[in-house]
Amino acid sequence: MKIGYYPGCAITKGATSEEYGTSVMKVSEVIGPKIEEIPDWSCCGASSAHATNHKLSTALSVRNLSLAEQHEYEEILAPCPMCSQRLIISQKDVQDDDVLKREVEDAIEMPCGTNVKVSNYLEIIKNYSMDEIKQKIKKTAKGLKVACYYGCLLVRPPKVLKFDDPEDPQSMDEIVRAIGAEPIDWEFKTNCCGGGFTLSRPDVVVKLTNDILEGAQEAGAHAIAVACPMCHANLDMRQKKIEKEYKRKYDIPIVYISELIGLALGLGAIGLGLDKHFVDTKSVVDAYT
Amino acid sequence: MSNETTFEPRIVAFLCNWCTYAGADLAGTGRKQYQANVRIIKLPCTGGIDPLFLIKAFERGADGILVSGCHPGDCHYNSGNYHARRRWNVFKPLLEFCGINPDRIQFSWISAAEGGKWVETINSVIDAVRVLGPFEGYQKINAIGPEGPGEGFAPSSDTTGCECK
Amino acid sequence: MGKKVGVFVCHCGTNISATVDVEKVAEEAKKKYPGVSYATTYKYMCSDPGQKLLRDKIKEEGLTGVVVAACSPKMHERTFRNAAVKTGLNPYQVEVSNIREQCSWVHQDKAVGTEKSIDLVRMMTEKTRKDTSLDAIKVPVTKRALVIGGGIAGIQAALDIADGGNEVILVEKDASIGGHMAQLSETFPTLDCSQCILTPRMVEVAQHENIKLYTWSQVESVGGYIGNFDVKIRKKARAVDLDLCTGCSSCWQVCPSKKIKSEFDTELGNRTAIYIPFPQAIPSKPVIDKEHCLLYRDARKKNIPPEDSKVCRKCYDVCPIAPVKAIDYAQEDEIVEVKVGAIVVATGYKELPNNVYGEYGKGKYQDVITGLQFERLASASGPTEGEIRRPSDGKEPEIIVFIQCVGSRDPAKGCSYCSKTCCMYTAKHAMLYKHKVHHGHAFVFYIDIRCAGKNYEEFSLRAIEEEGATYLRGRVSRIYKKGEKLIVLGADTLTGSQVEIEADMVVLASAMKAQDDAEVVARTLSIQYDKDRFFSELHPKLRPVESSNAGIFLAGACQGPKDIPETVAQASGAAAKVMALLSSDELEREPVVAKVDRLPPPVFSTCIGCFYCQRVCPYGAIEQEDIKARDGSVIKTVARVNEGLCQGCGLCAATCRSKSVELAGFSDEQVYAEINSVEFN
Amino acid sequence: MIEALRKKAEELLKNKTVSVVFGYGEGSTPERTRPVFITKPEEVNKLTWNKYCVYNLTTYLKRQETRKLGKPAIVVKGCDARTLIVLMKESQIKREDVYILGVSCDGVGDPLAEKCKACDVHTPRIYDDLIGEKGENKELPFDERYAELDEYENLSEKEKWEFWQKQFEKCIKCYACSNICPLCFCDRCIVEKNQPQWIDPSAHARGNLSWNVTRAYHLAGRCINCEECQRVCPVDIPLNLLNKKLAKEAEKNFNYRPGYNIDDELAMSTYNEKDNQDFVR
Repeated sequence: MKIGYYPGCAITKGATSEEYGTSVMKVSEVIGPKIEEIPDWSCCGASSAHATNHKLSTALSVRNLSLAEQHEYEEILAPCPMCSQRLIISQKDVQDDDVLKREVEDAIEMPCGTNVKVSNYLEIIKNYSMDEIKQKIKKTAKGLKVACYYGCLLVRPPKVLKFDDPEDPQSMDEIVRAIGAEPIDWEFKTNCCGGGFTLSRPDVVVKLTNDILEGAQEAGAHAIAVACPMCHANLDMRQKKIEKEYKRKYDIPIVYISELIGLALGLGAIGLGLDKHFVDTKSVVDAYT
Repeated sequence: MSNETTFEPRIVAFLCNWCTYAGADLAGTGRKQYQANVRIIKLPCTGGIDPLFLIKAFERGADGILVSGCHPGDCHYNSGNYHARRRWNVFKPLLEFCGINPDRIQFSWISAAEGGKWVETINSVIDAVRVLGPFEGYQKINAIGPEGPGEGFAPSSDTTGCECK
Repeated sequence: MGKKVGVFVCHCGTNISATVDVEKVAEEAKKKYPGVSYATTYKYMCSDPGQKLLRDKIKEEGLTGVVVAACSPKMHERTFRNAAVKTGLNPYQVEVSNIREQCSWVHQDKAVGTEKSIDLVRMMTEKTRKDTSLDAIKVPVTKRALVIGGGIAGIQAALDIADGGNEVILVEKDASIGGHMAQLSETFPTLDCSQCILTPRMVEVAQHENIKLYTWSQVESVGGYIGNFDVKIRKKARAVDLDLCTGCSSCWQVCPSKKIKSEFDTELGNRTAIYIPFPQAIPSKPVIDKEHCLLYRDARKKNIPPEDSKVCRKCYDVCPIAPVKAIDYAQEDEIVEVKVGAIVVATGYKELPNNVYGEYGKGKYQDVITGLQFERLASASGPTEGEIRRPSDGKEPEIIVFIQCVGSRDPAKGCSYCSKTCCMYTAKHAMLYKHKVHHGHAFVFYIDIRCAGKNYEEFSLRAIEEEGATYLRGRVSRIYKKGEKLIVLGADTLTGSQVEIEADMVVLASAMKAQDDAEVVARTLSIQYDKDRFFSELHPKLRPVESSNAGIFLAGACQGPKDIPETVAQASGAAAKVMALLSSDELEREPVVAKVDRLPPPVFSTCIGCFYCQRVCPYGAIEQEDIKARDGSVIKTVARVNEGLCQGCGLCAATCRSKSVELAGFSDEQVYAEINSVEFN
Repeated sequence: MIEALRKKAEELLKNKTVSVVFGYGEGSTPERTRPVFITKPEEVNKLTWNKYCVYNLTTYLKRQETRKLGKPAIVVKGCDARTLIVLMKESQIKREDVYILGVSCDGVGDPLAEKCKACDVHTPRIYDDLIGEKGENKELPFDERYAELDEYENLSEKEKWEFWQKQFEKCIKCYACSNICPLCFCDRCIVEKNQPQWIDPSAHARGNLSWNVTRAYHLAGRCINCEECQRVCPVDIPLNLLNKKLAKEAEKNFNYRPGYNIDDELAMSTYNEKDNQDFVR
């Protein structure tokens, strides 16, 4: 089976979170499944588009689904949860609304891609690669306490996404356990990081991210694992500012789950992009033996 | 038979006493308007509806039939509608196999509280049959009988055998 | 001789005549329908003069059948039939054609309505021509009632019926009667102590000469029908002989298993393995919890009879009864068979457990408790002797948050309904809390405050105005633990702001749900239940205590969420119904029952004895009958309907391939005539 | 096999286990067989067994004339044995009142009967004695067993109607179909009921649809597709197509095959709360 890879604007080459994309690609080369970038993909219609024009954002999103179906992909991996959520919701919207479907088809000049399955990164790893991880693991991060932070987009809205338990998701915890690290039980797995307000209301973001960092630290986390470029940016990039504002030292590395897997597979830290983070990730890299 | 200009479908509805008949009453109490093309026959339970009743209704000129009773689990007699559902599960495909359009014989669960659903359902059955047109096939066979065209009402003594009273 | 049918078309004021030309309907009937010898219209057929007209014309015209074209038969079929009886006409020769609910009210066009009415009246006339006279079936009544469930509903019903001079059998599945009400601290809106008002009634039950009490028992099966139910009750082995035991308490004092979570104390307190649920239990005699008792555990492990285990026999040893001890490890379940004439179902409700909401911690926070748990905390007989203390560390909570509608009004959690009692008990909780923790602060999150009831509104206002509880209109989105505190995140929709409260304890006003085994009970009793598994009343307004199965009545929260006053009222209502039923020696039932044909020899019956009818009958009303020759040899075995059991659904008739079974009132001839006369205009 | 059959029959008659043996005998030509009812041990040589034994002898269990002969031993193929199971479930015979001489069968008819094409009861599933080798009854896939229907199910609605009308028009209401059917055992058939007369019994097209549809429906969840109705129909109406269609629906919807397992509840006398209701509004 071929899986189409949809990087989206945040993690594609040269983008702010390209280390997520890079590490996803590198990990997939080792443990599969085989992924191929969907040719000519476009914006998923997130952020400005879906806030201002429903039809436009739906058309943008569905265009990618249609492209994927044209290239005969049965499943799409969209590692950025903003993208996977937009793709899934748009697909449902056109499935449920014939009028919208026709309008979108007029706009994109293709039949709507209503059949292709859209998966986030955790889903792909869980469904295809858990055994591979166990077989190909080279190093384990024994003793590394990881707070798995899912954020809001991976599991919500649960009625549409139907992925994991929206109040207490476990899929990332399972992956962390598979690479020999220790997922901790903590309270903020699905709390909001303030994503949407990152530019308009940084004060809100700072408060919300502080709650998350504080929760992780109190639960004894050595690192926070994420699967979302937005979460990563807010927790990693703003950590210094938060520390200053709340007069509290965190110094908690924020790492992508794909980077954690990569390290376990013996891939180089720099190749995985662990040098590109604001908070030093050395402690995480060193935890692998 | 059918009027050349406008065809008005003739629907016979077999309703259970406890749910759908009461639901149809509720539609009335709420003055919910619907098309008048239906004649209702009340029976205690859908479980008591013999497929012969439906065949007879077609013989007597019905263009479509609706059978409706309590939702599963709500049967006044506990399991009547479950048994009925079994029957229709084989009887409906049999009629379809013989070339009767599925829209001419329809089933629904309508509770005593669902006056609105009764109106929607009966209207849509009538509309569906209106699209299909008169059940000419059956009317043709009826016309072959020795008593001439089977259409219309004949005093019951002619058709129910001898009246030994 | 053919039947002489009279047709009476009702105007119903203008309800019918406005959209149906009633005169024309009557005219058509008279002119065209075979067998119609008289037809007329009248303004109000159901009125006294209307009924008189009916009676007079039956006599004058010598009518042998009647069709009244009027409102739904559900309204006045009985009225017209009763009127006919007075003239000597059999009531089942009277039929109602529904031209109001199913014609005049739903079709505007007068021409259309008139045509349809003509058809409807004709169909009913044809049916009437095939009507046969039927006699009501008389069945004797067993003057004894069964009450299932020993909560306040069951207690009230049992006492009322017993006071009326009838025998009552009260069955309770737990070791003591009392139900949820025994667990409550104080009751709204008067704040009187729940146990203080309940326990005297419990004692009354125990001492009433007309009441036979079976605790630790369950109804196993119910057969029969109104007036004559056959009930099997399973008395579960309690390992204690109730006749010998005096309830001296020696055994539970010596029991070494002391750390078993008490169900009565909502797991906030402990009990022993041999125990009475609470001090005022009725009967005040213990039961052994075989799950936890060391002896039974040992016996299970070694696969030996419990009486052979030697692990711990402290309760037996200490039992002062002689010569035979009251403790009997070998006791087995016993099945008791009783006959009763009526049944009251009062099986109560279940509280939604606190592990349903992920956002409230899914039950992992000890200090997030349910309303019922708070009742135990606030109860003087509870695990904290009435002091409000946190389950986790025993500290007094200084900030407490109450959340209403947890489960209720939330279709996502399976309860779309309002649990009705929570607004009131939350107000009560806030008050009790303030009475006990003077410096504390109570917050209440609510969607709406629904306190409709006598003195209820005043009561809830008291919580706000006098006791100073802070009511916030909004939902709580999240509870999480931070150190020793519970952080409660919510919305205050009146100010449009986010609220974050550092609370010490959270109380969830959890929904009242149907009992887990409600479906099983419903099936055992052959009664209906609704989408939420609460038992259905026969009519939501006019028959609120009758179930769908005649002779079985409903009381209390098994029919839907209710508070105590409502429960007691319904229980007394059910009791009144039971007493009315038991007051007569014989019952009359609608003769709408099935009958298998019988013919002269050599056929005897067209029934061939395939017994499909027996298999489909929901009531076990079909029996096998051997038709025997003179020498006693069986000629054929055929079906026979037990009229007492038959409820008249007609399943058998529709299943019978040779149509050897017919349903009286809906006979083959009648249905045929009705279908055969469908004629559209 | 014939020898074994005759020997067994002789033994049963001699030791009075049964008073009659229902079996197949030589017909007027080699391609024909006819039913024989043997009551004397010395007559067992009349019994035969060959590929022309297409009939389902269980139909004689319902007839007064043959019932009078006393407890029978009956020769049944695997398919016929399924009828026996249905008859037992429907209280028409008791297990102890019939001695079952099962024959293993590779198919009958020349050319091979339609019913044998997807046979998965070469060895009867119930018998007292088995004549012939015990073979394996490999269950065939659902689609294969009902493949005969595909052609007709794929017709358009209009074609279906016309096809069946053409067939039913031929019906002369001779009731051979119900007379031969071992499961049409009512003392009074519904078509004989005249108060009221649900089905017009006279030999003209009116009422033919009612009759043929009702006959088939009354066999729903019961018919084991022995094809006897179709075989005896003097005007060649493919009656078994209707029966088979119902068998298919019963198996698809209720996972039930009549006469297959004696412990199965009769399909049309029971229900499952999860029965299909896609067609219900």
